Parts: sequence; structure tokens; C-alpha cells
Amino acid sequence: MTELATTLRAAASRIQLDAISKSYETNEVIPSMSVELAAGEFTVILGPSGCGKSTLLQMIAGLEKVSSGKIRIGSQEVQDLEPKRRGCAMVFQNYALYPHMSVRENIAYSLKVAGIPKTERTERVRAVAAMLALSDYLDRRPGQLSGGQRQRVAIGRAIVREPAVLLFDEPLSNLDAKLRHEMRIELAELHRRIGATTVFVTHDQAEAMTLADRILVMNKGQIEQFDTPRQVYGNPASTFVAGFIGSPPMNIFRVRGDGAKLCLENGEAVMPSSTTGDVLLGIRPEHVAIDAQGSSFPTFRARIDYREHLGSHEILNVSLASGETFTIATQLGDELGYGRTELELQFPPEHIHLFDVQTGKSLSVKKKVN
Amino acid sequence: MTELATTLRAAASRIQLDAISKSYETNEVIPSMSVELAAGEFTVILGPSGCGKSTLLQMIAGLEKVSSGKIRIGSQEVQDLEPKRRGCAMVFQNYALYPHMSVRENIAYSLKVAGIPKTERTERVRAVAAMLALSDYLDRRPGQLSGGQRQRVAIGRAIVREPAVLLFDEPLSNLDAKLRHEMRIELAELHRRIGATTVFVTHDQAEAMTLADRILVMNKGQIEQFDTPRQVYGNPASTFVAGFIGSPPMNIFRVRGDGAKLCLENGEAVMPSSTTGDVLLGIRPEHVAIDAQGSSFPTFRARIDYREHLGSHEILNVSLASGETFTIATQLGDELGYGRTELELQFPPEHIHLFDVQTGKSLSVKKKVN
Amino acid sequence: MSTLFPNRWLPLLLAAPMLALVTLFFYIPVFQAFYWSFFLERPFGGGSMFVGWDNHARVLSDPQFWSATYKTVVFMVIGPTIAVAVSLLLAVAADRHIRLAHPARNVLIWPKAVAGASIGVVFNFIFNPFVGILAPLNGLFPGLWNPGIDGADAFTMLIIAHVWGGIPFNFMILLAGLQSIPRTQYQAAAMDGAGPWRRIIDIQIPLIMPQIFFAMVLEYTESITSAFGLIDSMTQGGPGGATTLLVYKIFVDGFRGYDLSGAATQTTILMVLVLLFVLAQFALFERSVKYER
Amino acid sequence: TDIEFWYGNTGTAEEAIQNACNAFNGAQDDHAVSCVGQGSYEVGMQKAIAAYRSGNSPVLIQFFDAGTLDLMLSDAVVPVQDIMPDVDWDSYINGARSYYETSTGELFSQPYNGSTLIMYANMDQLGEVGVTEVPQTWEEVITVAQSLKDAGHECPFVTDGHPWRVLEQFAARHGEPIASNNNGYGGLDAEYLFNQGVVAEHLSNLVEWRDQGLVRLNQDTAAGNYTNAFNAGECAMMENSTGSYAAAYAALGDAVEIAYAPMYEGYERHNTLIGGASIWTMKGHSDEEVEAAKAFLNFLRQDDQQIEFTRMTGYVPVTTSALDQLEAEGKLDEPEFATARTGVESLNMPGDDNSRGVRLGFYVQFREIFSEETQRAFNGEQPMQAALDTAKMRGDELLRRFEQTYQGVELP
Amino acid sequence: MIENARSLNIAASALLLAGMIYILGPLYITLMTASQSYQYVVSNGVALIPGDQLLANVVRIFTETRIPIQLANSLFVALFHAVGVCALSFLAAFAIVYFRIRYGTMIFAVILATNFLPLETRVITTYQVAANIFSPINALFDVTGLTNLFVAVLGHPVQFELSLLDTHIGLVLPIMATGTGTFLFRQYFRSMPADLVKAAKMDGAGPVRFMWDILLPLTKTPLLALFIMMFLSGWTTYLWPLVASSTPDMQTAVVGLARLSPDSSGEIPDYPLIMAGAVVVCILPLLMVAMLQRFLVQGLVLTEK
Ligand SMILES: Nc1ncnc2c1ncn2[C@@H]1O[C@H](COP(=O)(O)OP(=O)(O)OP(=O)(O)O)[C@@H](O)[C@H]1O
Ligand SMILES: Nc1ncnc2c1ncn2[C@@H]1O[C@H](COP(=O)(O)OP(=O)(O)OP(=O)(O)O)[C@@H](O)[C@H]1O
Ligand SMILES: O=P(O)(O)OC[C@H](O)CO
Ligand SMILES: [Mg+2]
Ligand SMILES: [Mg+2]
Repeated sequence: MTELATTLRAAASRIQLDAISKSYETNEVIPSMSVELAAGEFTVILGPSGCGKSTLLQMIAGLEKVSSGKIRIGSQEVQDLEPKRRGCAMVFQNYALYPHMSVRENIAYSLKVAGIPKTERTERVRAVAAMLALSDYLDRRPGQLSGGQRQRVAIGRAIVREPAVLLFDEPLSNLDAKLRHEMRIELAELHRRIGATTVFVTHDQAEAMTLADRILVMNKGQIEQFDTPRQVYGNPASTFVAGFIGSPPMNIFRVRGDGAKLCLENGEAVMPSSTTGDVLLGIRPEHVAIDAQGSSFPTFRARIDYREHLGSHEILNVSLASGETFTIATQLGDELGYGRTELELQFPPEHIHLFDVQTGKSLSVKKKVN
Repeated sequence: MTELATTLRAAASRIQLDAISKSYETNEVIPSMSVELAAGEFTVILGPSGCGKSTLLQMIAGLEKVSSGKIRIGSQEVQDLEPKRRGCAMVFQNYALYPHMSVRENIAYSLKVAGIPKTERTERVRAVAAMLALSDYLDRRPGQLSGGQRQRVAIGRAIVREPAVLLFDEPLSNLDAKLRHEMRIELAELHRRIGATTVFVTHDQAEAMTLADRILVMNKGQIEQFDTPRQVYGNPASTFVAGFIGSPPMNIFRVRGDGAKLCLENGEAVMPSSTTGDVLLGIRPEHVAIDAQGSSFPTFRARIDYREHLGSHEILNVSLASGETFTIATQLGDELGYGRTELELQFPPEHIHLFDVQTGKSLSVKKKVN
Repeated sequence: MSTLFPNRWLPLLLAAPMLALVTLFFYIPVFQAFYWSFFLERPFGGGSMFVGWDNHARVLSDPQFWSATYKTVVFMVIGPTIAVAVSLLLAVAADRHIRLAHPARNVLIWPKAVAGASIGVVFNFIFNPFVGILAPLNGLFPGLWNPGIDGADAFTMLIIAHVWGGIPFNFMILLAGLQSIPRTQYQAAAMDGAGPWRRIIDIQIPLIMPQIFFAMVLEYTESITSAFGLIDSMTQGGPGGATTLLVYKIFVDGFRGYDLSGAATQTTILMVLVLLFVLAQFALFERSVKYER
Repeated sequence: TDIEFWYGNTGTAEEAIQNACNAFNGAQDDHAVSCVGQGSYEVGMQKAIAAYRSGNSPVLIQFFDAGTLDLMLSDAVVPVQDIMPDVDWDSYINGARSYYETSTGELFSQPYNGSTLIMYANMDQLGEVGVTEVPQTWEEVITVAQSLKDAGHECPFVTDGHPWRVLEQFAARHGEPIASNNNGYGGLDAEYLFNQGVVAEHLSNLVEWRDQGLVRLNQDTAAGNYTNAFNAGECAMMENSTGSYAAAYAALGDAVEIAYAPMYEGYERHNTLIGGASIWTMKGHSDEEVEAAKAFLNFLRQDDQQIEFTRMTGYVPVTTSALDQLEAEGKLDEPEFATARTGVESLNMPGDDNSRGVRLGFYVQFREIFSEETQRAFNGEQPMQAALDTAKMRGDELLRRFEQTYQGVELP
Repeated sequence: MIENARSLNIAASALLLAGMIYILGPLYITLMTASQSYQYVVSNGVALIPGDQLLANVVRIFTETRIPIQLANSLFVALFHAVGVCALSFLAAFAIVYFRIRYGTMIFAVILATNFLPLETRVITTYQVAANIFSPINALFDVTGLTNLFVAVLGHPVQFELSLLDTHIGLVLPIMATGTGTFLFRQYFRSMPADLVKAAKMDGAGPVRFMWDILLPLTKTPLLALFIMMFLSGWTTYLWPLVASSTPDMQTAVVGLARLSPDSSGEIPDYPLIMAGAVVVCILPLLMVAMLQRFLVQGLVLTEK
């Protein structure tokens, strides 16, 4: 671990949002949000477009004013401070590098503005560049760099100030899949080394799942769930989270409980349950058991409407006699006979999620996921 | 099936490329390529950026001249015909809709240019729009449509001329993952209905795997493999194909055969084999067996360097004592204990691929894949 | 490339009207001027004598020519520089979200609609040493300002009027440039600790260098056009030739003095001068102002 | 037949010309003249050059004095006397004839709006310092100016320093040459001579007087122009063309008095030169067009026409018959016609070879040079003598180039 | 953004205010003077306060001067210039950008070069060409010896003649020879999606159809901006209409306006009349600029994207 990284790790600060809200004129983007991000934690914010992710980030950074509420970074109330006095650094979606400055100048710019003497500047830029494997490119302009290199410059620019908080607004969305994958690994490694409190906005689930200590799922300016990736995947707090995370997403359909079991619309029983009235039943495509033998719970006959073979596995779109359609992911490496058009399915109770019909909130007891 | 679809299906034509080549000035993009695409077949062209995919498509369409060789569509030699006389239609990456024309006008434009009378035009646009569920949007401008609707307009514009050949140049690459998935299904459905001979260029493997009757893998202007998706995935013809298809890609490392078995650099045996000398051994991440018990072939101790949890499965980056690093995909739904740092691995012989060290060509006997 | 049409003659046909026009009214006159510069032309025609480089020698040894050239260069350096600099300041100001920005964006381009020749009278009025806006100053310091006597004053007056007319175009170009700077670029700088003042210098101006360059290049030629109208309506080249720029001298020599050969010779020299300016501009700056974003 | 006549005047003179055109067109049906204003003499001349080169020249065109030699040698004009041999050309007053005739005494163009330089005074203002007569010598002018200035008058005497006023007219009436070869009448190899003698002294005096606040130039006046300054009452005296009289009279009424342009004491008064312009007939036109032109020229020459023109503008009648008629009608003493007497008398003073006129090539361009150099002297950038020396040098270059341009052409 | 930009905003406001005063000052004085009487100006000079003679002065412009007919000329020149430049440069830029011709760049250079030498620098010889636009051909005959041939065969030389001086068309053609429009369109075309051409080709459209059906409708914004710009420069151009027309009825309003200041005839210039003239002459383009300002800025993003 470099000296720089040590310093940074020491600087990591807790972020507390205390009932913050944000409206643009009449448009209430964030009604009221309270949340605490631990020092050094890597938080990924996930949510549909327009739900207020960037707005939230920018309020933390000081690029947008809060309409009301308090933001604390470390022990300091910052909601009225200028961006430069908050100790945050930000990496933008398209990096927003200064195209007229060399890599060196880009990275050194914040130090220069802060009036740090030339020799110290040089030293710190050198250290950051070494850490990000940018030493050979210091004299290039951003226009002469590849996408991945540009991102590293953007990160270098952010960390050279040794910020307590690192903010990322969809930094990988402009990269192609392969580069994205590489950058993801680099980012995780970086965080491991410097440990700044990190907030990372993305649309990409793979990024969210792999990078986050905790994922904050947002919807219309509100927190749907804030938990570890495993919990978010394994115990989605609402149908929104369930439908939003996982690809293909969780199958959700309406069932009716008669106090003893849950039944489909046409009366076929799905599983035993003491629930009464309508509930939403959710099961992930990969959890639907195919041709499972010898278990005691009910099976369904399903017709294959459409199958997609992805090499490593298959996605099947199937429909039940009762009319419900859903998707199934076959096991990796496992392939069903090509000619088959019908399957025998089971919904293993340990993989079933129940949600309230009205609110969409989870009714399942929270299971512990390792 | 609509009347239009019937007409189109009838029109589908075989495409023959006969030793075609293409050079831009001194830059030889396609040295010499011969291939035959059956009438009504859905061919996906896959290959790295700059390998000549678009060039190939444009030569078929008549947007680029061939440097030499012949192109036959149906029974006609077309390499010297203008685009409009080849019976091809094309869907472009960003659709290239005419932004100033309504959906109706966009679709009708080619008919208008061809001088087809107004009443017939109206009728045909109506039919196409109905088929693509665009009837409600006929008076909108492209700017007022969603990404998926735009794509349908682009397809409508292509098929309204009842082309024998439909060409797609990365038509989905500008869409987000979700929409992409939906469009992919729609495209497959469309092809099933109208059955035009289709050539589809993409970078996306999922698209290639799910849409193609056959995949044509290109590299530097040459055909690496032209076969069904399953064959391409299951029996890659070369390390190039093996490394290009599958995500994460196939692990490939060098082993040495002593006539009885294949061994790693440090002498550890991998599997029995009569091969002698160096060969490349390939195994897909999902085929590596973890903690497999009671089988007779050798096991390896591997250290987990890095793990990515993707909800439905995990990707592990591991390294062997001999220094080789590779990736493993865990089974869907299957999760390894969180705290584990070491695994016991096996390479099941039925999943192993061997390639020539020099040429990279497959040495395995071609297995039948269903 | 398949984005191009293969037709061979059609493009020529399409470009032909424009080419004909520039040939007829640009290249032939330029050539004609070049040709005449080697002849002594009688004003009414009827006899022209080849004199080789005599005209050039005469023009080049004429101190008046050099003084006009010098003034032209001074004007071409000062006028465009101030016009672009003032427009730049205004554009930076109008790019901010302040109440005045909206009306200013409109008002500042109004001069585009007003001909130099028709506003010259007004500027003469304004700068009249006895009744204009500087008259009170003259009351305090007699003789401080009189563009009718002091060449520098007259020159200043021309520059002020030229800048007045040059603001709109430059302002529009520069404002368009500023508005195309992505918002995140400012945000990034703010995160880096650069305040709004500092961002002007470090971010905004460097990023619209291409527009500044473009405006400067066009200003050089524009300054010549504009100078003519203003000189003709304000100073007629005076006092004592202090505002006789080359373009006006050519007009006077050719149209008032019937010295077609001399005027043509100076025309060719002026052309070379302007071209040198533009080329120098390109050589010096073009590379350094192209950024890939 | 329709023909065009181009002229350069503006203001009242333009109105008078348009009136004359209308009168001609109204008076007969055979011909129609359209009279086209060009805004100034210089522009008219420049337009004519281009028009002639492209074969589209008007039949008749008004040119001013300074372009005389350029036109005579141009091979683009026909002498009026050639196309109208029967006219009594001798009836033209001497000052007009001498300027526009060839060495053989043939008139090249028909004098039209003739003017000459006179002295204007605002008698109301002069009266305030007890002066009742328009001063007739420079010495008197300066004395009066001094007392005006002492009385707090800001602008005693005004001129614009135009060479027609400060050089040509001055030299002619003092009998001094501005160039050798009798101001060019003797051949194309003339050289300028104005940088010496009384002409040079006078110009140096002007600089000194201006510094003393006795003489003002355009740029020293609030009106921005000497004529305007005089007419607005800003200045008390000016030297100007008779052609400005109508405007002055309109502005100041009877307060305006005019007299001969001032002399230096000790010099014999010679005639002043004719100013304004004459009408030239351009080559390359059909007989019918020439007929129309002749008819129009004849019309303009009529005494009534000349008198009306004089009344409206202050330009002087150019034939003795017109003058005689004025006298006969008793109008010569009316203030409206004041310039006729003073002007014609000034023109008819006894002359010598130096007061015939100016017959120098590229003279228009020379005037620009002269103005430029002397302006710089007036504004203190160089001594007047240096200005004159430079102007002579630059002027001589022009003359040499003119000579070269018209190599082998005879002075008519 | 949370930061203190007050000082900058105040400075910017002050600057804009100063800028607007600078721009509006002369226009204001024009208007004020136009509303005064001749007497007022004779005794007071510049007018800074409004008078009540504006209408009267404007009426005088329309009844006593040639400006009404000159306005018509200006309108012709401005419109013709705008339409002409738009059309010709559209065609030229199309030819340069959309065809596989090797000399495309050369054509562009040839056209763009005109921008670097304004008409003012070559007015004398341009005048000669306008005086007989066939003079180059005649010169060609002379140089090639064809003239002698004509004389020998026909007994007289063949010389063509067509003067554009004093014609409406002659007022405008020479000022149309600029590269601005071509430059603008070229930049714009190059920023258009390349696939549009391919799509049009696949749809069976040839170059002309592509240009008419697709390119033209898509070029509306820069077209409008260029139209306004060219209208304005046609309206305000001074030197060329000054020299190319010899009769007041052929001159443009700007030239006519300049002619209202008498050339040393001894009268005090009728400033209210001149200023009223200036108001009349400027009002149409001024309205145009004020109302279409938005399109101007949008359409003038000349730099390549
Ligand atoms: N300056 C603004 N004025 C008014 N509304 C705004 C402004 N900025 C954002 N909004 C609105 O606020 C909402 C949240 O915007 P925000 O940019 O935070 O979304 P996001 O979650 O980042 O979306 P994306 O994933 O598309 O980036 C959106 O509905 C947006 O339209
Ligand atoms: N007009 C051209 N002139 C010269 N070279 C060209 C031209 N068009 C394409 N090339 C080159 O030909 C090669 C193949 O280009 P092509 O566009 O077919 O690649 P591609 O496989 O479609 O790539 P991508 O996936 O990036 O679209 C590339 O190396 C490209 O640089
Ligand atoms: O003002 P005018 O008309 O008398 O003419 C003066 C001189 O002739 C100009 O050369
Ligand atoms: Mg966002
Ligand atoms: Mg491609």
C-alpha cells in the first residue's frame, strides 16, 4: 500500500443525510431522505433513470443545494459549504476531463487552485499516476487516451486531493462491456487500497452487485432498500427491488391464500401457506426447479414458448395452463433436450418471496443470507 | 401470418459470396471470402471491431463495391448492381431514420422513390405498421418515439419493400440492456414470421447465440468459424473463437503432453491423453468442477484471488500453485461459503478443448452438440 | 466510402453556379488586379503600357503606401483584438444565469442590422469635440479630444465604431461556444476548488479557443470591410491621412485619382497582406486550439 | 431620343439642375434628358470612366475643373465646338473660356455651373467690432479677425484649406504659377512650383493665424464644416465659392455680404479661376443622341436658364449675353444675384499666363495629396514648408507618371 | 451550485449593462435626433431627449427622398443575396461533402478563399468585370488569337458585351461571391449522421432526391441562420451598391442614406431627416434580428462537433 493510500484511508468520513429533500421549482425530486453511510464504506446507488440518483450525489458534493435537511460529512455540517470545502471528490460520467490540459495538468489542477507549491504538486501527481499506472501518459491530452485511461485520469484527479469522500456518477456507462469489466475490477482494488468513503451511481447491476458494500436502491426519490448486495438480491424488500435486480428479473404473479395453501388463479396449489387473501408471489428464474423428482410440493406443467440459448445456460419463456407466463434460467452447463416443448416445474418454498399486493412490500420473514 | 409475411417468406433468397475481397487503397480489409447463406437463414456475424463486418454487409447491400469476386443473391449476380436493385434492405445501428418525416413517411419513403402509387403505398405501410404494432404511431416523428419503437420503424422501413434479404448492422447496440433483451425477442419472432434471409452484425454474444441459425465468426476479414450457435460455443474451431465467445471467456493455458497425460508447467497432471508436445488446453469457466467428489481424474488446489457475486451466480478469479490464473463461474443458485479462500478443482475431460499452439486451431474431434 | 455518392459530373454541376460566381467576381478581378499591376492603364482605356515591376517599385517606395499599410496592420491588430475581447467578456457575462443575460443576448446583436455607413454619422455626432459626449472633457482640458485634428483620436473613434459593429457576430459565435461547454466541466472544476472567477480563465476561455480563433480569422477580413464604410462616412481618411487605411487609399487612388495601375498594385499587395495575416494566424494558433473532447 | 446627363452636385444646385432638366423635357417633345445625380464631382468622374470603358457612358456629363486635362487627353470626349460649330462661343466670359479651351482656342466643353472664389462676411458680426466693409486684403482680414477675437469671437475667419481655395485661386489672382509651363498649358513636362514665394508664405501664414485663433478650419468648428459654421453664425468670415451663396443667403439673409477674395498688399489683382463645372460630350453615341445632347446644351445656354440657375444657387452666369440681360433687367444689384456681379468681375480681371487655369494631369489625385500634407501641417505634425515640399515632390511624381501614361499624346 | 458567485454576477451584470448602453447609445441618439426638428438640431446639436417630429421626419423621408424606392432596392438586394447565397452554397457544400470526388477539398478551398479577401480589396477590378461580364471571354479571344481569326473570317472582331452596372442583379451578384455559406453548410453536413446517406441509398434515392427530400429539410436551422445573416449583409452592404449604381433609383437605401448628408453644399445637414432615414432604413433588419435572434445563435455553431 502506498503512502498516499494510507493517508486516504485515514481520511475516510462517515456521511449522514438527515431528512434532506430536493425540489426543482414545483418538481419534488427527493421528498425526504435520511441515511447514514459508514466511513470507508462503498455504497452503490441503483435506481431507474430520473429517480434522483445524480441529484443526491450532487447534493452531497455541493453542486446542488438541498431544499431542506442536513448533510454531515464526518462531524461537520456541510449543506451550506462550497464544494471545495466539503472534502469530496467526484468522477463524472463522461469524466469531464479538461481537454486543453495534459494528464499531468488535469490531475494537478485542484492542487494548483489550492495554491499548493509546485514541488509538492509534482510529487503528489507522480504518486497518484504511479498508483493508477498513468506515469507514461502524463504529457498526453485526454483526447489521446483510451476510455480506460481516461477514467483513470478522472479518478486520479479525484483522489489526488486525498478526499474523505469519493463520488462516482455512472463512471463506466460510456465504456464497452469488456473495458467495463476491467474497470470494475480496478475500482474494487482501488477502493480496497485507499478506502475512501465511496458513493457510486450506476445503472448496471453487475457493477452494483460486485462493487458495493451496501446497495441503496432508489425509486422516485425514496429509498426502497439499503442493504448488502446479497440481501438485496436474496431478500428484496419490495417488488420494485425484486423486479429491478436480477437478469432476467424475478417472476412475480398474483396468488390467493386460503389459509392452508397459495393457489394460482385457476385454483392450482403452489405451496402450503397460512396466508389468506391475495398476495404477490415471486421466484427468481434460476430458482424454478425443473423436473425435480421426489419432492413433496406441487408440480406444474408448463409449455415452452420461446427459448434463448446463451451458451453457458438457457433462458426459457414458459406459460402455465393458468395463463401465467414466466422465465426460467437453466443451470449453468445444464441443457434441456432440444426438442422438448413441455416441462414439469416446481417452486421450491425456500426460494419463494411474498409481497403485499397493495404496497409491494415484502411479507417474507427476512432470511439470513451469507 | 399476414399476407405481407407470406410474400416476404416467398421472396427469401440464398446469398452466395464467391471469393470476394475488399481493399481500401492499400488496406486489405477482406482478403478473400467465400460463403453461402441459405435462403431464409438467420446468420449472425460476430467479430472484433474493425474486422470487416460492416464492410461485408455493405458489399452485400451494394453500399460498397467489391474489389474482386462475385456476389449472387438468388440466382442473380449483383455485385455491379445499385443498392436499390439488389432486393436487400438494411437496418442501421442508430436506425438512421429521417428525423423530419413522420413514421408513415419514413416507412413509405422507399416506395415513394420507386414511384409506387399513393393508394398502394398507404396499403403497404398500413400492413407493415400493423405487423410491427406501429399503427398508433404513424403520425409521430422519430424524435417522439422510444428506442424500441424507433427500431421497429427502422425495420418497417426495411421490410416494406418486401426485400429478399434483410441486413442489420448492430441495430441493438444503442439500446439499454432491458430494451435490448425485448428487441431481441421481437426480432426472433419477426424472423420466424417473415423469414427473409437475414444477416445480422453484432458485438453482443447473447444476441448472436439466441438469434442465429448460424454464426459467422470473423477475424481480420477472414472466417474463423461458420456454424450453429451450439457448435460455435461447444466446439470452437480456434482459440480465437473460444476466447471470443462466452462471458467470462474460456480459460486457455499451455500444457505439455508426454504421450500418456497432459501436464501443467510444474508437471502436475491435468488429464490422460495420448498427445505429445505442447498444446493449448481450454475449459469454460462454468465447466470447471468444484469440490467434485469421487471421480477419478486429478484435482488441483486453487486460491481465490477475487470473487464477484452477481446475485444469480459468482465469478471467481483463482490461481493454481503452478501460476496459471483462470476464472470459474459457479452454478446458478449455488453459492460457495463466503469465507473460503481455497478450492479443490477438477477439469472434466468431456469439457476440455485442445488447440494447436501455433495455429490456434482446434485439435479436438468435433463433438456433436444437440 | 459508402456515405458518398459516386456520380462524377453531378457534383461539378451542383458546385458550378457557386464556382462561376467566385470565378467571375473573385478570381478574375483578383487576376485582373494582378495583371494591371504590371501595366500603366489610361483611366478611360485606349492604351496601356507594360511597365514590368515599375508599379510595384513605385508603390513600395511610396512612404504614403507604407504609412497606410502600417495603419492597416495596426487597425487589423487592434480592431479585431478589441472586438473579440469585448465580445468575449460580454459573452462570458451573458452566459451566466443573471437577469440581464436575456435582454443582453438580444440587444447585443442588434448592430448586425445597422450598416457601418449609416451609423458613422451618429458616431461622428457622438464624438464631435464640441457637442458630443466628450465635449465636457474638452471643457476641462481644451484640445484633449478632437478627431478632426488628432489622428490618434480619429483612429480611436474608428476602432470604437468598428467594435460596435463587430460585437454581434463575435458575441454570437463565442456565446454559442460557451453554451456548448458541458455542465459537468464546470462541476468538475468546482469540485477541484476553482471558483467562478477562476473557471473563466482556466476552463471557459481555453475551451472556446476554437471559437475565438474562428472569430479572429473572420474579424481580419471583416475589419477591412467595416473600416471602409466607417472611414468613408466618418473621417474620409483624415485628418491628414491619419485614417487612410490601405483599403481606403485604394479606393481613393483608383476611384478618385484614376490611378488604376497604382490601385491595382496596392490591391495585390493588400491581398498578400491579408492572406499573410490569416495564414500566420493559422500557423500560430490552429494546432493549439484543436482539442478532442 | 432619350439621353442621360450625369452631374455631381447636391443640395440647391442639384435642385436647380433638376429644374432645368424638367424645363427642357417640358419645353419640347423630340428629346428627353434624364439627369442623374452622382453625389459628387469625383464620383461622377469615376463612374464615367468605368461606364466609358464598358461602352455605357452617358452622352453628357458634368465634370469639374480639376479633371480637365484627364478628359482632354482621354480620347473619350468630343470637343463641343466640333459638334456645334455654329454657336457663338466667344460670348463665354474669358475666365470660363481660358480654362476649358485648347491651345488653338477651341472650347472642349460647355461651361455650365461656373463659380469662382469670393469672400463672405457676416456684417452683423463685423459690425459689432465697428467694421462696415468686407476686408479686401489679407492684412485687413487679419486686423478684423484680431478685433473680433479680442471681442470674444471664437471664429473670426474660416476656410477648409482646400487647394481650390488656398492654392489655385490664390495663386491665380496673385499672378503666381502653381506649376511651370504656365500651369501645364505649355506641355506635359510641367513641374509644381507652389512651394515658394507668396503662395508658400500665405499657407505658412494660415498656420500661424490658426494658431493665434484668427483663422479656423473645418475641424475647429462645432458645425464640423466651414460653410456650415459660417451659415450657422459660428464664424464671421469665410472664403468660398459663389456656388455657396444661395445657402448662405438663405441662412443669414442680408447679413451676408460678399466681395472679391482678399489679396496681399502690394500684389496686382489678377482674374480668379472659374470653378464649378462644365458639360462634356462623350464619344461613342449615335447621331440622334448627339442631336438630343446638342438641343439640351443649347437649352442650358439660354440666358433665362442661366439667370434662373444663378438665382437659385449663386453660380455665376457664364455668357456675356446672360450677364447683359441681368443688367438690363436691373437684377444685378439684387441680393439674390449678388454673386453675378462680384463673381464675373473677379473672373474678368486682367490675367496672365498663370491665371488661365490649371492644365495638369492626375490633378484630382494631386488635390488629395495637397490636402493630406497641408492638413498635417495645420495639425502641427510638420512645418508648412515641409508639407509643401513633400506635396510638390509627390505631385511631380504624379505628373511624370501622367506623362508616361500619355506618352506620345499631344496636348490639344 | 453552492458557491458565492455574487461578485462575479454583479460584475457580469455591470458589464452587460455597459455593453447594452454601448450598443444602444448610438441607436438611442439616432432615434432621439430623428424625433427633433431641424431648428432644434441647428441650435443644440445632438439630441438626447425625444421630440415630437419623428412622424413628420419619417413622412419627409417617404415624400422628399428616394429612400422609399431605395428601400425596395435594398429589399431586392437583401432577399436575392440571402436566397442566392443559401441556394448556391447549399449546392456547393452538398457537392463537396457528399460525393466521391478527389477535387472536393480543392473546390472548397477555392470557394473559402473568397472569405479572406473582401470585396473592398478588389472593388476596382470587380467593377471592371461587372461593367462587362464577358470581358474575360473577350480577353480570352484576344489572348488565344481567336480575335484575329474572327477578323479574318467575319471581317470584324467578335466581342460580347453585358454590363451589370445599374442593374438590380449587378448590385447583388458580386457580393454573393463569398464562402461563408459554403463553409457553414459544410460544417453542418459533416456533423450529420453518415448513415442517413446509406439509408437513402437503400431506399433507392439518388443524390438529388437525397438532397431535396432529406438534406434540405434537415438543414432548416442553419439555413434560416444563414438566410438572416445574408439578408443583413445584403441590406447593409455599402461600397458595392455605391459604385455599381449611378442613378438614385438604382441605389440601395444605405447608399441613399449616406447621400442625405450634402457634399459641402453649404447647408447644415438636416440631421433629423438623416436620422429619421437611418431609423427607416434600419428598422426592418433590426426587427428581424430582434425576433429571430434565437435561430441565429443556434444556426451559427460553426465549429465542428
Ligand atoms: N435542473 C433541473 N431542473 C428541473 N428538474 C431537474 C433538474 N435536474 C434534474 N431534474 C429532474 O430531477 C429528476 C431526477 O434527476 P436525476 O438527474 O437526479 O436523475 P438520475 O437518477 O440521475 O437519472 P439518470 O439515471 O437518467 O442519470 C428527474 O426527473 C429530472 O428531470
Ligand atoms: N472508407 C474506408 N477507407 C479506408 N479504410 C476503411 C474504410 N472503411 C473501413 N475501413 C477499414 O476497414 C476495416 C473494417 O471496417 P468495418 O467498418 O467493416 O469494421 P467492423 O467490423 O464493422 O467494425 P465495428 O465493429 O467497429 O463496426 C477497418 O480497419 C476500417 O478502418
Ligand atoms: O464648389 P464649386 O461647385 O464652386 O466647385 C469648386 C471647385 O471647382 C472644385 O474643384
Ligand atoms: Mg444521473
Ligand atoms: Mg461496423
